[in-house]
Amino acid sequence: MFEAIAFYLFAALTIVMFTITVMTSQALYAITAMAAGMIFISAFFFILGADFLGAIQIIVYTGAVMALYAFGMMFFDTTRDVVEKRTNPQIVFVLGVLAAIMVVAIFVAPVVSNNIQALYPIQENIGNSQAVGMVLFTKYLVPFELAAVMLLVAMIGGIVLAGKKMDKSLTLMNEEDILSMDDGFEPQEGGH
Amino acid sequence: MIDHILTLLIFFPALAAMLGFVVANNSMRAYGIAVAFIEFALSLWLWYAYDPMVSGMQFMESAPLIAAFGINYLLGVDGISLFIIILSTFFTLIGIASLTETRRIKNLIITLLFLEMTMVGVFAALDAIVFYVFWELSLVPMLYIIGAWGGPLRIYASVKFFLYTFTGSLIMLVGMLFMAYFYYQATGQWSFSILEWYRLILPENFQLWLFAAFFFGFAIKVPMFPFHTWLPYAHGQAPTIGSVILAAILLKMGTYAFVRFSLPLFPDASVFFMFPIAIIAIIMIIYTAMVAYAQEDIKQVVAYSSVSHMGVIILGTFALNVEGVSGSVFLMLAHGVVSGALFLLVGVIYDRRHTKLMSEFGGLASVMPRYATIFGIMMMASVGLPLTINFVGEFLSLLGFYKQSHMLTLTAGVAIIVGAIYMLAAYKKMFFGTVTNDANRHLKDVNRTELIGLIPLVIVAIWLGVYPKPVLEPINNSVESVIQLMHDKAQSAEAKARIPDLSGKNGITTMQEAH
Amino acid sequence: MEITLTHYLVLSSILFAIGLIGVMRRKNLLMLFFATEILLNATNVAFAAISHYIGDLSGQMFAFFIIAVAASEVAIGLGLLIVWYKRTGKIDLDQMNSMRG
Amino acid sequence: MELYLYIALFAPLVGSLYASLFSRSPKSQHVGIVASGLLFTSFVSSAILLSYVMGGHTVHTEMMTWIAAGDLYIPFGFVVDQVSVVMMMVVTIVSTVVHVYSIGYMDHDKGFNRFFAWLSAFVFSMMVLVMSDNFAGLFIGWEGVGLCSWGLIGFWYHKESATWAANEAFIMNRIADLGMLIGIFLIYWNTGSLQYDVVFAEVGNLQIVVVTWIGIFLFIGAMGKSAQFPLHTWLADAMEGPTPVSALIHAATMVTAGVYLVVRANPIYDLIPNVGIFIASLGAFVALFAASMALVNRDMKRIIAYSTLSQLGYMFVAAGLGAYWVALFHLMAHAFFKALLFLGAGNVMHAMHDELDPFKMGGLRKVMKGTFIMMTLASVALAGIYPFAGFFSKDLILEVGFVEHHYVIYTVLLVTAGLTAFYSFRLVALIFHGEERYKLFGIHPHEAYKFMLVAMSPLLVLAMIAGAFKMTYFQLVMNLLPATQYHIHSQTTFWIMTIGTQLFVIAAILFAYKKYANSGVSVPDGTSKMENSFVYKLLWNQYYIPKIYDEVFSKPYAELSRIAWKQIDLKIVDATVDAIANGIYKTGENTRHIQNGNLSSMLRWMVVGLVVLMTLAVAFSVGYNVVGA
Amino acid sequence: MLEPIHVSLASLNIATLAPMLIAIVGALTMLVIDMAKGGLHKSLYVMISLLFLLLDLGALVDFGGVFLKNGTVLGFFDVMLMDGIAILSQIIIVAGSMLFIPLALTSKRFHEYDYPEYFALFLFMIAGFQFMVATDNLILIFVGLETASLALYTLIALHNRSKSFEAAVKYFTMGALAAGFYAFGSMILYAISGSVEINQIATILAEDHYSNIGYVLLSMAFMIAAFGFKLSMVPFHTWTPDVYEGSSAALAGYMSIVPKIAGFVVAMRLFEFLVHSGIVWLQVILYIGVVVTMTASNIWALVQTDVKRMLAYSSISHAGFVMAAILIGTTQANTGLFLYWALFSFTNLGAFTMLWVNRQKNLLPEQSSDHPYEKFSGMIKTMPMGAVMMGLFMLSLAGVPPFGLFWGKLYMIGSAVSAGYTVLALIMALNSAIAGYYYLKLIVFMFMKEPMVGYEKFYFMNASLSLKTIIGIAAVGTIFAVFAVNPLLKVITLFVYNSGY
Repeated sequence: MFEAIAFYLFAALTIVMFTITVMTSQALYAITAMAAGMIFISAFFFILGADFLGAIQIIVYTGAVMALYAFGMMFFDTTRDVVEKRTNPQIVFVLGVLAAIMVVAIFVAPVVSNNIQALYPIQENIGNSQAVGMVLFTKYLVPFELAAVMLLVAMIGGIVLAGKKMDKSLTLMNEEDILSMDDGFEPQEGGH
Repeated sequence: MIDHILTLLIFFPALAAMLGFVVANNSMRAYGIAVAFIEFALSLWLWYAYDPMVSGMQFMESAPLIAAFGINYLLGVDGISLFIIILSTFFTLIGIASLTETRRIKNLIITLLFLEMTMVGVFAALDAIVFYVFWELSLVPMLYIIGAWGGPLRIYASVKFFLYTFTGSLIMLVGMLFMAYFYYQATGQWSFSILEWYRLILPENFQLWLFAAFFFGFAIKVPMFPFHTWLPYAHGQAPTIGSVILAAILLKMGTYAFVRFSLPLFPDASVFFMFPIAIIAIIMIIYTAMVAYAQEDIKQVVAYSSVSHMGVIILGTFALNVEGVSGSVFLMLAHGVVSGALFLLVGVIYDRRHTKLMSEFGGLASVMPRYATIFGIMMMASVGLPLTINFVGEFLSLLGFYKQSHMLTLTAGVAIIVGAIYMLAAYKKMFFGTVTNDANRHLKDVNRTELIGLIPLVIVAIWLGVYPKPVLEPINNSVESVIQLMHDKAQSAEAKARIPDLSGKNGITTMQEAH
Repeated sequence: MEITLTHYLVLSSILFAIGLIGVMRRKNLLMLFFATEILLNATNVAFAAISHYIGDLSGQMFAFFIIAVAASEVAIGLGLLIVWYKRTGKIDLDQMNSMRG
Repeated sequence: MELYLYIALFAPLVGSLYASLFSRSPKSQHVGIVASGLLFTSFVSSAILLSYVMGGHTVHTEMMTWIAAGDLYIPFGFVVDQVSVVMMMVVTIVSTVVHVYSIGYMDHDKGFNRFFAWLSAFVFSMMVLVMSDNFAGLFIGWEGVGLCSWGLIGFWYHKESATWAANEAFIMNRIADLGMLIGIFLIYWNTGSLQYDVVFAEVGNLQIVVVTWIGIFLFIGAMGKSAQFPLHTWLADAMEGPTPVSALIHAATMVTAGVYLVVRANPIYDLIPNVGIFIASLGAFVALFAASMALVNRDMKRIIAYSTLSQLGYMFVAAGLGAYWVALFHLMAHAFFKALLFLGAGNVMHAMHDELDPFKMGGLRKVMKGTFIMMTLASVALAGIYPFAGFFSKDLILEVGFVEHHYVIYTVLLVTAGLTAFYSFRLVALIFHGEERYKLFGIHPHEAYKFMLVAMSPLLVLAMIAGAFKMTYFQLVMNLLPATQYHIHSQTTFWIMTIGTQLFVIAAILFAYKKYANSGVSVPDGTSKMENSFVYKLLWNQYYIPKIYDEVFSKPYAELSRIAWKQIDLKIVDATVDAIANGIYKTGENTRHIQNGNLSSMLRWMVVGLVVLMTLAVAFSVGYNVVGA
Repeated sequence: MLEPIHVSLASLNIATLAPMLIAIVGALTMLVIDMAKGGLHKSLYVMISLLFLLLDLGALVDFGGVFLKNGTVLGFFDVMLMDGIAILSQIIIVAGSMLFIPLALTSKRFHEYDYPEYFALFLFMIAGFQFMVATDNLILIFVGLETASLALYTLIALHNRSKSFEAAVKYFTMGALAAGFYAFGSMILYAISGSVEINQIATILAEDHYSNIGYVLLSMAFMIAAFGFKLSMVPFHTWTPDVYEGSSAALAGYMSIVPKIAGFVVAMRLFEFLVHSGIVWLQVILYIGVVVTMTASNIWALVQTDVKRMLAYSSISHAGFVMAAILIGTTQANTGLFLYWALFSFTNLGAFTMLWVNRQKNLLPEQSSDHPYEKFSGMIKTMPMGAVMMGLFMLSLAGVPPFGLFWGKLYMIGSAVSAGYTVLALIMALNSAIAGYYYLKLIVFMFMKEPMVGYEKFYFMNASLSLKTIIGIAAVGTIFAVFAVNPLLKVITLFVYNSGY
């Protein structure tokens, strides 16, 4: 019963929050609702016993991602009302609703399967984080390491793109201009 | 060397063309003539070494190319292809020798030599894919020749030429793949060898579809009505050399392919489609002859006349008996010689006046008597006068088809009337009457360069009209084996009846036995 | 009233649809990125739920990696937006139409 | 004997090639002499062959293979037998005469050498035609004479009318040649050969319907060459050529090839008397038809041409009724006097500076005595007055008609005989008698060269005495042709008929003289009552047939051609192809805005794609569950 | 309490990671070098990249030998899957990268090559692709895909023109949406099978007799959308022309080859078992998708005025053509896919390199894009070799024999025919014909028109020895492809067949 109440409550809350996120024209509202929605989602994770995931959700999403977005908002000066030219809003909603209906139409039928076996069963006696750790560092070691690489890529990419060097474009400059430039433009040592 | 003479024949011009990049511009023509001459001599040697009594493939060469997919580098000639190869080398030689083009001659000659490679390749190939490779590749040099040296509409014409034929041959390619697949199903091995395919006996409904697929490729190339409209543009815009090669050789690829592929592979379908195709052929003959009559441009007249004559060739091919098919193969050569010569002749006058409109001329017979004489001879050959090369082919083609249908042959025979009408009318407009246009008053008669090209053609046109035996005999022998193969393979009673059985005759070997 | 997997799946799809609407509707790139986050979050909910209902950890793993991916995307996405913004002073996608046809 | 055969055959070819070597040089007398000499050689060889054949032998030789494909075997084979040798004689005699004559006639022509090249080539083709031992060889000659005829009619190519006539002749002949070709095909597929001997041996075993078709198609070929109705118009127009050409080709030799064909193919026609009747009827019709047009014509050469046509009709009557030897006999006799007539006309033309209207002549007998005598005698022969050649051959045809009980044909031919006499002597009278109307035009006529007259004299002799050889000839050809003697059984009837005919003809001649030989000939100027009569106009306009052909065939053909090109080829066939290409291109143009570069719409397209996929997924899974597969 | 897990090192098969690790180590090496001493010339990084890629390739070839001897190798708890198609595709990926990376050695300076990070990211991207193809775990596929994509977005943007930013942003945004699709699709698969490994999913679904058909189809809808984006199927293709236009020609060429082959392999793993399961829906959808992709992109390519955009659409069309292999699903077809792509990479390499060679930095006043057709007009007169080369590549792309792509087309159409997809084979053939037009258009401009004043100096603007060498390699590969086809076919068939595809 508690579970049901919690589910419906948080479901309603996330839906509302995310709806605000996509519908509002106030960037500030959007990001706030977004952050709230993220936190509410972590509530589902806790309800479902995925404690580790819930924690990650709050830390990564609400902490890191939202912080980045907030930074971005300030950088782009979008704290005011966002003016967006709406083109064919009906199509957007029709498509969205259609998508939802289609998916739901399939999902209302319960999954029937006799062959689903938990390959990495959740054991009741141990904590979720430990279990996750076990799987993560055995079976999912390679994806995990690759995720690290991915984050490195993201980091490098983010830094490179946002770096000062991008302000000038060798791609567009004439050869003469490049040569006449002082060598200070050459990649500076360890400058990231 | 004789073992690899076909490879030599195919790749010698290409190799020479590559080397030609080094040759200086002003010496290029001499180089081209030399190469073409050597090639022609080689092809004559091929003829010399060819045994006319053997009906099967000779000088066969085989090397694996894509063995995993059954594609082999398989070459060989029989009486059907031998002479078309010689015609190709002959016309390349004549074309280069009588070349009057001066713009970027180096590129032109290199292109021509590449074109020669593809032409010889098409006729020597016995593997469908090798055949297809050369078949398609021949479009490229021609595209360049038309597009770079042609008239004002050259780009439209060349692109139309390329895309039209390209489309058709892609459908044909699907057909070829189907054939190979059938072979695979039957034997568990992939093969694109035509000779291997000959051994397949296909169910009739498959034959019909495959026939149709091949038909598209061939018909557009021939070109058969209603796929012919690229031809007038191509001819109209092409430089003389382009038209000559196009008419003399490239069009023959289509008709040759009918004999090489459609007939022996699909005997039942050939019989089934005989009448529809004959009707198309008749439309080609009469309708295009009428269109030719209405032309104002002498080159277009010759172009449409080509289509008209190709109709007779098609008709002969689908006579499905030795007389008709031999005749049509012979007519391929004949038409090559005659239409090639006519295009050369048109080129002569175009070089002088830079116009091809017949209304610009008149009374040329008195200004350029030699030119008028040669033109007259070639015109009469085109009209199909006995003792000229065309007659033998036309006579045999029509004779052959008469066996199949009286009424249709009677209708097709109108060719000899309508052909005379447009040709004589054009000749009259060009050569008869008095000189009314002052620009024509002091035209020079054909010069030596042009005669070098024209005289051999006149000689051939008459020689083979009077004494076709050296050519007709090997053709006949090879055609007999094709017909016998068709008869043996035919399943339906109608096909059995329509394709004569030659097994009683001496010296007939079927294609299978020959290999 | 028991909450079954279907409930979660339906919720997930509704959230996903909201995300889709956002993706289609937003012209401001930053806010468009919000919508893509919603898409991934919607999936995460479903993954966690499935994981829970069939008692298998793989779903949670997937969700975990999705979060990682989402975080990386933000970094690159914002980086791109910054250079774009530096160049044009706008982050409205209607301004991005130098290539078409 | 084969040597003589080859000499007879190839001497003209050598002459032609020799002449063509000089075709671009200015006039050189030796060309004419050499060509004539070679022709004479050919004539001598033919004569030797004739004597050989008269000894009861024939020469049959095969020079080489021409076409061999499948079962078809066509050699260059030649046969000199009783029929072909007669033709050879006719051809070589007339052509030798014409060659010699032409040396004088073409004296001032720039194309002298070219003329001999063509003329000898023609003789060669004609020899091939008559000597060939198979239908294909015949066809070679058949087409060859057509070609030479084209070249010679259009010899003065600067004249529009000449070239037009040349093309007309060629094309009309081609129409008939198609029939001939089909006939050959029929023969081949039914007998397996084209050799005369094989075919004629085999033809009896064929179904009669097949033989009928063979006969019809071959006759269609003959109709073109021999200018039978409805393919007759080219012959009159062919008079645009130089007159020796008209004499040789369009009177004596080529136009009779059709008759020769029917005679040669007599084993075929013997089997199909119905076709024979048709041939005879058509012949009779043409005889009358052509004669009627000759009545009013004002062109000297055309009158003679119509007369030729009319006489060809006679020959076909004989051939059609199975009297092949009679046809061939008339062919021979006709060749002599008609060639003579033409050559005489040529002299007149020379004298009159190419004037052709006899109404502008008159009284020429004073200055052209030789020509006058020759033409008069030739006309007498043509009219069939005893004892000239025409009497023997033409009367015989009348008798054949009578004996075979074809009285209608007989009557027609009889009337025609009268008409023939009338128009022949109308011409003679207008040219040579009466007042000298030419003076009005300031012309000073003169007689032709002596040697030309000398050259013509053999023809004159033959025209006069050929009838005497009737029995020799009959003995000769009866080896090959059905040896039916056509005798009217009752002596009385025979005499009545013969004398009656003679009287009738003489009456016609006298009438013509009376009307046109006196000095007061009224030159038709379109005012007289007669000229405005319907019949006159009909005849004057050649029954409007050329006009009808022009309106019904030529113009519509040109128009149809134009439509085929402009409307069908360009606007339908080609446009369809272009439309497909353009359609594809236009589709691209019209849909490229999907790629409008706007990120938002790109994203929407992705969602659209997804939704479509999902919709299909749902639809399918519902269907799947319903069907329960 | 949690049991300790004993893992033996041998069972991990660390070697399966070796190829990717080499690439990652290479990238890290470059970062370290840059850290130690900045301002080094790009040629150093190019060569280092080449060296590591060479090692990578060596490792893969070695693996190929192992595979042929021992069959598929699994590693790391069966996450790594080194089967034939994984090895093949990695070889194509690495070899393709090796051919493209020297394109950085232009004679002009471009912004991205002044970054050592560019090369590091390049290698990371390759590693990402390698991971993507060398597993059947949806998670690793996802992470690998994202690694590669994120690196690629950055590489595009580093070209540093507003068009390249625009391209990167568009690509990124659509990629994010596609990632959402992928995640959602995987989720549904997970829901019905409880597994995220394609093999197991296949097994479980088969055991269930596809009773959750709706779920399966829905997941496939999402997956097709996701991979449709990656493989640029219509209507998920819209990024392609813009991104190609915005990126440097070298990178555009790269994008037309390498990411696609990775996508194909995953699509093959994912869809193949469903194609064979007899689910008509998938066949229908793929059929429609293939045909629409081929045809529509061809038609749009017709109307392009810029060669690069034309090539972009053409590469969409080629991708559609190759997608047919997945629909057909026979060994022959899958072999054809790899063969086609190997040959395609050579030709496309040549074509894009030619564009790269005549890239000019500043547009002329009347010039609307980097590579309008007019730029090439009359090239035969001013730069004959260049024109011949470009013509060659165009002919090959058009499928004119005997040039490279013809053999690919032949084999693909052949596989369609032998699998009974006759109509598809015809459509493929006809599409090649339509495609002929736009390739021909360039040839027409090069060979048949007069040179435009002002353009001639651009033809070889950017050429350097290494670029010319690459063009030469591409040309040789294109012309003499026929001799390579047989060995290629044999090897590929062996690999593909033994992988069970």
